[in-house]
Amino acid sequence: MSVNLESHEPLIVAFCCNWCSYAGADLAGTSRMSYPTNVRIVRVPCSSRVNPSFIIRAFQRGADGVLIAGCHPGDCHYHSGNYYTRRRFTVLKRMLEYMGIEPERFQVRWISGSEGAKFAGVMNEITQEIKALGPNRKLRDVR
Amino acid sequence: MKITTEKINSNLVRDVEEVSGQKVSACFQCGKCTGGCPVVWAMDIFPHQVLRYAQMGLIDELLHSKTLWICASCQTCDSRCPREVDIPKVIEALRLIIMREKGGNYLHPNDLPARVRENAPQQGLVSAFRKYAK
Amino acid sequence: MRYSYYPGCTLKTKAKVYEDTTLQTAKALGLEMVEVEEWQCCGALYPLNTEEHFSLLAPVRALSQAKELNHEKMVTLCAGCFNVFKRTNKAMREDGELRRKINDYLEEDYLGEVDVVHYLEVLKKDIGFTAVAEKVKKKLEGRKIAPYYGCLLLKPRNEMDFDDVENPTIFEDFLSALGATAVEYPYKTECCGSYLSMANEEVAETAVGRILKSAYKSGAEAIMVACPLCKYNLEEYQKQLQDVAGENGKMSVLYFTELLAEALDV
Amino acid sequence: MKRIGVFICWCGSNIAATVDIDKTIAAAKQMPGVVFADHNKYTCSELGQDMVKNAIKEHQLDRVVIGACSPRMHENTFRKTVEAAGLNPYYMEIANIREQCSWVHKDKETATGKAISLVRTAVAKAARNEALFSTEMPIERRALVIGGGIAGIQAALDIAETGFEVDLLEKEPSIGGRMAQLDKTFPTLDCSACILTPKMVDVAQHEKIRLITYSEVEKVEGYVGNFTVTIRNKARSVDMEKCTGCGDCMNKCPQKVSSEFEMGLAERRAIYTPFPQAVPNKPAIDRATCRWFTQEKCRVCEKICPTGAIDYDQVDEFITQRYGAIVVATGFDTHKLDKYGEYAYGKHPDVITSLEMERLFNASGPTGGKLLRPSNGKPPKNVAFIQCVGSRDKAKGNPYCAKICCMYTAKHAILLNEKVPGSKSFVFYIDVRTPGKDYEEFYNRAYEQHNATYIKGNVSKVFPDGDQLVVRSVDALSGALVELVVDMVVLATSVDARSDAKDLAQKLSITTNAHKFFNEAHPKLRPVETQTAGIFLAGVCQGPKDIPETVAQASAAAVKVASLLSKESLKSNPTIAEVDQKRCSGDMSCMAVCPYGAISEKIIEERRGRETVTRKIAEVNTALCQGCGACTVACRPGAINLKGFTNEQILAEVDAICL
Repeated sequence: MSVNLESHEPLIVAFCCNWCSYAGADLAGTSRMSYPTNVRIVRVPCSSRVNPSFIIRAFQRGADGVLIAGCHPGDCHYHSGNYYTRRRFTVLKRMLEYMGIEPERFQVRWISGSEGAKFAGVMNEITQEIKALGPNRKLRDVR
Repeated sequence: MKITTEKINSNLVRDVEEVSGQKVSACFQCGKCTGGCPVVWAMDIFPHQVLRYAQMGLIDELLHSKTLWICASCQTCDSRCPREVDIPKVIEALRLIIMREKGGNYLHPNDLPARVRENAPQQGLVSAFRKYAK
Repeated sequence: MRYSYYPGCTLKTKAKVYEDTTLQTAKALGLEMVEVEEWQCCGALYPLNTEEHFSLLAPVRALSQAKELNHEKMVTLCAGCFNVFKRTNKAMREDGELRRKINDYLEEDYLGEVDVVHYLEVLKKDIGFTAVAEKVKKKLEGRKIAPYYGCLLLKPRNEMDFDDVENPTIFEDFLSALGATAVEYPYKTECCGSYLSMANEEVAETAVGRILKSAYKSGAEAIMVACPLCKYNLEEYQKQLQDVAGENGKMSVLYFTELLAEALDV
Repeated sequence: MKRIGVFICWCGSNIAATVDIDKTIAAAKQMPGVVFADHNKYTCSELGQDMVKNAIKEHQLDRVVIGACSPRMHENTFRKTVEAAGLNPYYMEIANIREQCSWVHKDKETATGKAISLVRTAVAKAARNEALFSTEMPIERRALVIGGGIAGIQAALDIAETGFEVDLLEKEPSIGGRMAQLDKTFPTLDCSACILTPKMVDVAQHEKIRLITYSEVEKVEGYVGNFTVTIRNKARSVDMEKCTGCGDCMNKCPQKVSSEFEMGLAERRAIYTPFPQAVPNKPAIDRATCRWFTQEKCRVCEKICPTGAIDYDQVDEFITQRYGAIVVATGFDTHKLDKYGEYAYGKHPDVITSLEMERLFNASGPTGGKLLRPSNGKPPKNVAFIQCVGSRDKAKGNPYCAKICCMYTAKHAILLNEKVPGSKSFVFYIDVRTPGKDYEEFYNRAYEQHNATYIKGNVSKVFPDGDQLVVRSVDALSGALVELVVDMVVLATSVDARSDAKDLAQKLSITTNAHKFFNEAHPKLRPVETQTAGIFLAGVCQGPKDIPETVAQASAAAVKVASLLSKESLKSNPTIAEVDQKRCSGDMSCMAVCPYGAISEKIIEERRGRETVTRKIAEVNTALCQGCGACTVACRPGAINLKGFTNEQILAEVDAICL
């Protein structure tokens, strides 16, 4: 498979919690900020709803990067959900690295509902980082 | 002096912003810079006016101003600026525009009085030539 | 305690007394100052534009030399040098692009490993003014001194991180450790005109005049400085004092290290 | 196979300008399960909703996807739409093609591609949506108001007037808040205390209001209609039942302390009420300064008290109470001036803040209402007012405008001129902002009739000169330098959120903006609600505002509370966790992560072959579960799922995105 690195447009799946990061994404829109189209958001009630299997599935199906975005630690709408997120995904990240997935491909960020600019910034940053890595081939299903 | 769309949209404003790394549009003309400037009385265009002139594209007027050579870069203004505009950097950018032209130097070694040349500390001489000559 | 030491051009010539008193007092306080090898002029001014990165090469080289000496901190004295080094170091730590550009010209990468400190900070933080006070042999009692900070030690506010920009107190605390009285006057952080004394003398003279007169009216007998250029300016335009102090009015201008040397009796 | 209908909204040009609607519809028609796709200018309008309803009937749709604005905007609207057409409301999914597509992208081709992908994702999810049903939950018909300033007082009175019980919580020994500290109010110059104190008395006397002073919120649990709040009742060291409020103790207490109410311009005693008209008018002992508590001697108040009300052994008590709704009205702090050394505040006594100026004007203040210079007790002739101290300053203070300073400074200029005949004021401003009924006219009076000179220039430096102050600035309009010698300098100090706002926000599960002001649910359409149902906002804790706006917001919050409490019961959120009994292994990992204690053990009987065995499984309390889903990930056998956000739905979304 030959891939032209320059023209490769990565696909990034972002799991955003409804209360903070999804609201932050909406605010980025309301404020007419701009970021690349590479990111697709899946709305979940809380970042703690994201099962590690969802991430693996995304990589298997060809996503080049996965982001989990939740409320800042201490600000979780459900008090403590994002602490679980943090713990779970530190472990997952190490496993993914062990499997040869570059650490930049899987990121966890905290973005509040009032951080529209931060949301747009993170989207720009992550898209760039993942673009630089080229397509994810490690976990992709053979199809 | 007249403000026109051509002046406001001129590339010179962008040059100043690029060389200085400062956004002149951030200034809301509160005048705190001018109020605290220790050498403002010797200036023909006051620090807040420098920003206003720049916003309005009156760059030519600024390039002929005494102010550029009076500013001592003491940074009192930017340490108080509520809009985080580093005015000494804007003034330095204007100075550089002039000095990069042939014959744009403001100070030549021969201009210095003998007294100054002998007594002044190196720190002062080096500073002056870095500010006033290319 | 051992420190790397960057003297700078002026301290080797016009401000020799500044260096001498520094080295004498440091010794008396048990500090070892190891001069950075092959240092060059720091450039005297930090560049205020986005295009002159390469004037930072000289200070970065000196910092890099200091790093090889393996001391945590590099001490400077001249306020100009201190300003340039502190800001250069901060930029090297925080600005990746600059770091890359500059390091292209160095044999070994410099990443901001050395801490740049002023001698006064060493006295305040590493030794402690209380400990300095204990070493004082000749208390400067009754001496009324006007602390004059100038600009370069303090500003820009968020880069120098030396003391409160508007109401600094380190000079006052230092003076009281020596037993002297610090005079309060409104011009202690007002610019002396800096390099304007080279090419716009009348402007510098007026600026200096305000400082001198204000200090004099507040009862000061001397002004304490940490910058050779401040000292030059304040001494050069003493005739400004005539209005308030009569024809022969004079105000001595002293480096803080001169006062320290006197108090430690070295 | 499901029969899915897709409706793409133009939102005028908001979506249609960036997303090719026809292409999107054409693509949607190819998606699995989609039997109908159409578009509409404004789907949320009545016409648009009717179109959806008609299509559902005409094409026998059983799932609906609407490509429109964020579900945070119109999810409820469209759920009601499909419900009206006979579908379960949870059969509807929204593809967010406005906030997360057309508004953030510029290139029409790539934006259209993304919009199609978003619609496909929503279709994939909708195909797996199941009918969900709410249950009814009873409501605790009583409200808590946190903060006893004018916002809290007004909210409490208005709620009480609708017949519901209200607890009004105040952390200080008396209610009254900031408004009690003010002298006159703009633009009418009526005396602040004269209009506030009758309301304070009304609160104290209202049979539906319980006043809980010297108390703070410790913990908040539960959810709309059923909050359980633990309140820390701080030890007052005075028995409220026995105390008659005679005040003898305060007169005899030997320990003088700087008065917070007087902004440090006067002293109070260690046993004190903050001000004479306090409600309740019963003192508290400030244990940090009381001689008995700090040095174990004195006990003068105990000896003097005629009713034996002093009780040094009191301890903090915790009250736990249930509420259906909460109003947050915690007010503001004034900006700290430690970064503004250039104004010599704290270095010279004649440089004061605007709130200190209020006390100097006030008849019950430290000078008895005579305006006198703190340094020498003489009336000032020339006073400089510096606006925007700590406001509109992104470098050292708050980037926002504090909104009230222009008006109260105009008031100060007028009052100064009235109190000290012949005096002059100099107001240094960046911009003068006077939107509000009769506000501009009030500001005009200051310079037309009351000797105020307005100077467009931010003051750069204030320094003492003899017994006066020099103020340096520029008049930006004339381009002249300004150097004034004045007797006093008044700093129009900015308005900050309370320093502990973040803590309270965490306790309440509400959010704050970057400056720690509590966030409203929608800046325009839901200004008094928070994102957490049942919690409402009033006053400056939500953002800087003046008294009329504060009172209006408090009354609005009260109506929201009353309309909530007037219901018999509430519909619960059906998107909660559900246990698959067969798969549950009973290891209870889910229980450990549940933040609401909504999961408990349950013993069930099962047939295993011929035997009946008992085993332990997890059970979700549907009233307590809030639907975060943390349990679903903790569950090893995957037996617990989140309705509305099931594993199957989310995986289908992921698959659709990666197609």
